Amino acid sequence: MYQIKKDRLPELFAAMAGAQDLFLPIRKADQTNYGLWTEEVQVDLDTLKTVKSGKDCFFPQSETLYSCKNEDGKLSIDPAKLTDEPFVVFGMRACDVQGLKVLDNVFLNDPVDSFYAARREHGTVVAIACHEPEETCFCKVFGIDAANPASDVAAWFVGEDLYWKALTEKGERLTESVKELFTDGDDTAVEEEKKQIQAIIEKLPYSHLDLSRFTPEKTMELFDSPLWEEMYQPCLACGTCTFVCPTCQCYDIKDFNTGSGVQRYRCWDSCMYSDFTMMAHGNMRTSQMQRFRQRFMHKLVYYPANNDGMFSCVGCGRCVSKCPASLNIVKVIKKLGGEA
Amino acid sequence: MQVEKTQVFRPKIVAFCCNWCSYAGADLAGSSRLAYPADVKIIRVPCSCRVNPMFILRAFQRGADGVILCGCHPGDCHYTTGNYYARRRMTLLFSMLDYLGVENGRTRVEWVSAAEGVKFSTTMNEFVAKIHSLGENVRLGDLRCKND
Amino acid sequence: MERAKELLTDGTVVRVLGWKQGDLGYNPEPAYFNSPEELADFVYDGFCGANLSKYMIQAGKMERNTLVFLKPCDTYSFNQLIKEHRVNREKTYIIGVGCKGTLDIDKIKNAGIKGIESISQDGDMLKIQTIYGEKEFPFDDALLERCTVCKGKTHLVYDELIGAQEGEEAGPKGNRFEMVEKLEAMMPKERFAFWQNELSKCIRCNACRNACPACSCLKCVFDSNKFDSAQKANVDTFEEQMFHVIRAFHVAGRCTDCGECSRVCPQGIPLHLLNRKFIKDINEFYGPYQAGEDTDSRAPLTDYMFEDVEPSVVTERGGKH
Amino acid sequence: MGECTCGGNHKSDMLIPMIGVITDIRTETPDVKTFRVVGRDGKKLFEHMPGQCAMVSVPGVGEAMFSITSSPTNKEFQEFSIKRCGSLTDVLHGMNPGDEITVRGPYGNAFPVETALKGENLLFIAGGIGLAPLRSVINYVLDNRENYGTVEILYGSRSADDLVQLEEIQQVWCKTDGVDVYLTIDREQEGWDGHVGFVPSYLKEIGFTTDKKVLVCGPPIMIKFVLAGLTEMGFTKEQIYTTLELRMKCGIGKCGRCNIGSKYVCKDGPVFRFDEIDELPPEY
Repeated sequence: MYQIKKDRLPELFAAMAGAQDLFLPIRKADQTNYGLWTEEVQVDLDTLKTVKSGKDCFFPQSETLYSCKNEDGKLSIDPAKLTDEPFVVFGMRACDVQGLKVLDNVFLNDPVDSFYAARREHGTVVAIACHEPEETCFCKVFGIDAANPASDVAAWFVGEDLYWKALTEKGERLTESVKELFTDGDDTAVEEEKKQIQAIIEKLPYSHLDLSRFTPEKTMELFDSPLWEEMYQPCLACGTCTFVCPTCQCYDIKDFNTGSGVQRYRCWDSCMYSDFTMMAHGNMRTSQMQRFRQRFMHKLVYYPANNDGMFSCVGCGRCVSKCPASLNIVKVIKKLGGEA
Repeated sequence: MQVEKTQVFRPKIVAFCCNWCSYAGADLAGSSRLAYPADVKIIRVPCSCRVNPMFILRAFQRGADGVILCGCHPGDCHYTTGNYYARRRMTLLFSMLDYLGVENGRTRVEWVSAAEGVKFSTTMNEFVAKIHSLGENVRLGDLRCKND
Repeated sequence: MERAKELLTDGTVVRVLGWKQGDLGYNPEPAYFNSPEELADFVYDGFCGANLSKYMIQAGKMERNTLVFLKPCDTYSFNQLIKEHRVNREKTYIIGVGCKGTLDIDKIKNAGIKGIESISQDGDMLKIQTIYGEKEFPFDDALLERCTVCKGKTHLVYDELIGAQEGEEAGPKGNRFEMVEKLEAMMPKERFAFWQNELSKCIRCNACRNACPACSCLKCVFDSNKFDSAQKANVDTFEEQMFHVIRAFHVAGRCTDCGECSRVCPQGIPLHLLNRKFIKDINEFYGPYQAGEDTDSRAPLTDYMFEDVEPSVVTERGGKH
Repeated sequence: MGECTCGGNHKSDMLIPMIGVITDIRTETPDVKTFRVVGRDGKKLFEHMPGQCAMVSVPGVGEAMFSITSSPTNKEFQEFSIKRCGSLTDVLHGMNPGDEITVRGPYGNAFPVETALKGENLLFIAGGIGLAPLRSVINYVLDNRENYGTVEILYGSRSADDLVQLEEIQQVWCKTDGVDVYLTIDREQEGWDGHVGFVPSYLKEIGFTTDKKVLVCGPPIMIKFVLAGLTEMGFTKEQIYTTLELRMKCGIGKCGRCNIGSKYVCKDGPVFRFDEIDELPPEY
């Protein structure tokens, strides 16, 4: 366990950024999102949840896969370079870290997505415990401990200090490289902080949701539930929930014609959009109700069926606070789970 | 083959010309041997009101440094009222681009009749000179088109 | 609400479109109520910001009549939709509800108030119960931007009014073009930096478009597969600029300035500033016009005058670089 | 993998395609063409199993999943029978031999020709362009004739002009021992002396015995009635295989588009046994 004064954090950031790219929550135009650290940026570690989750750093909203040129009918393909430099993501929360594990199950399972795999291999995550969890949080429901983020390095803010503990080899390496800035710290303050966090989490309104009804065996029963027809009504069919979600991984592959070639890129897509399943001969999800149902069935039933019961939701609560129509997965869980 | 990049700025200019007046005006300029810079690429449209704001933005995206729209004089539209609508649309669009911080000299509307070959050529010369003074369009373009 | 029950029971309407109590004290959701029993969950408070006119486009296609609750500013949108033949007035029973202003939960949260359990109003103050203790927040400071420049408390279209009077005056409100003017006064370079900063946050979730009552196209141009900077990509900031400029342009002259776009934006982009710029220009160039004020006048962009200003007015007016 | 100019300092990804050259285009029907594709070196692009698919793309236009219609026993090239029905297929139909496209694959599972279907009597039922994936299996079976029992093929289309691979059907399949071919078209047509009527009704007219496995592919409405017909005749769902089609983008079970229930059609499909389909939410 190491320790560093909060007011010396800029030095820590500068040290880390000297050796590799450093991404951390940055305040820009009144909103906080992950961004590249430079001396000019305004670092914001007080905001509990960035608007977009940290998945951006590993699975960017859009990335070029390859560019293609057509010269006199001869095609040539130039694949995009994979990440081969180390980088650090500082400030993720326990839920975001769990979100990466959800993505890992998708992208790192055979066949491996090499673009994502390269970023995971080269990225070191420093996660911070949630000092003051909010009412929209329900990570506890998924067995996540916001007081003990399970990443490469775990960190805690206590009073005027940041406590730092490496948990993996990658974390050790990073720690080693900035060690001279730290002083040795002891566990007592951190243990106290952990207890406090856990006590707050117990009190949160969503901390005790019942997920027991969401099992693969109930697929058809849940799918055919008449409640969907009622629940989807306010949905505006925008993609806010999917784009702020740390676990949504659907993407689209598109071409952009630059005038002198074609760039094939992939970008986040949303199952809430009407053209998501549009084919030349028709669309098999024609109503918003079906699309709405797909999103939640996938998170709560289909994904767990393929991943040993792990839910594709980490309870970060971003959709809870961002949905324009105040719909969210919690309302769905309560309603379908029989609580409301 | 690596071609050495010349340092001289050659602006790319897109001119949308209405089929009935301005395109004929450009023709007349050509047949009267009135010079205007080759940097101007003319796109013929059936009427000035065919030009959707998206056309203008798209031209900038693909690397245009200036976009000019030419149509029949108010009152002379082949379709009676097309240019009136175009006028309102472009006024608002140009104002919006200015509001976004794009240099307001990069866009222009000029009414050129089929008989005004001289006006066509002087307008284009003026416009190209203006774009030269503004330099390359960096605020309203797509990086992907520039790097490629 | 009692009135809604009556109308449901006597068959005047078969469904009620209103707001349903959420589970956090600040997240009511728009909802249809099909029976008097369901109305038990009905709620109307400062967090019922959603403009239900948008939902009426769909409701108008359903069978039988729908009762809808509209706030004064929502009626502008509804009127505009009547003008565009996008809603069915005959199948709609409108109850105009009084409005004291709608609230922005983000303003409260940005003030550092976390762990909100419930919110109640006490005079000019909001009393906020949180897991970190009780907090207070001035009501006026929590208002959505749009409510600080309220258009007025008058319902333009309704079948009956509840909690509101005809011709009720709005309180002293600010000049809605203030920020637009401030931007106009900046140097183009500063303006560019301002918009670059704001628009680069856009995640292309399309919430602004989908919440907008004026965006009523069945298929948006940005949803076309044949259009390569379409939809969800945000590869280059140009994409966002193009999307927002074109979207604002497509609603120019039809936008009632209801402020939904800015309310729903997850990244808090002040999208209303784009719309207001068009409104301000239209007012200045073609005479004062308020979309949604009536149902029969011609919209500015489908109208013209021989002596309209020339586009060069933009250059003449500004001229600075 | 495709020609790469970066000097090989990257690991190739499943999403990076190969370059394919169209060597031959056969016009099958007014709206179906069969494209023969090889690599630039003139060799086959990859090996596949019958029923598998590949992503074919024209850069700048789009990319879509097509089933490989040639048999794996063909060691020289791959073939795709493509119906003109969207923007990508429009462009493909305008191409000429020698033109280049990109191909990646193979994707998905295959008909279990080496396991569940081995040694069995087989009945193929196809409608219209639905013959494309089955043709791969049929030719595989004919080339390994000793491993399978009887082969019956029931194939129907809108009109005689819309029958795909007619030449091969008449010249090869009809002339092979132990293979029965039944053709039908939807409406009477001059010059057609074969059967007229929809596939499901013809199926009942013929009345097959149930000692075989059935492979069905065609328009959803045909599949629905064929299934009903087969059940009536005493076939169980475990005996029937079909292929599903959904919108696909990645082809490797990641992009989420073709997800129904816990299955991804591109990875876990496209071939499903009917009892498996029954367990999926009806969204196909």
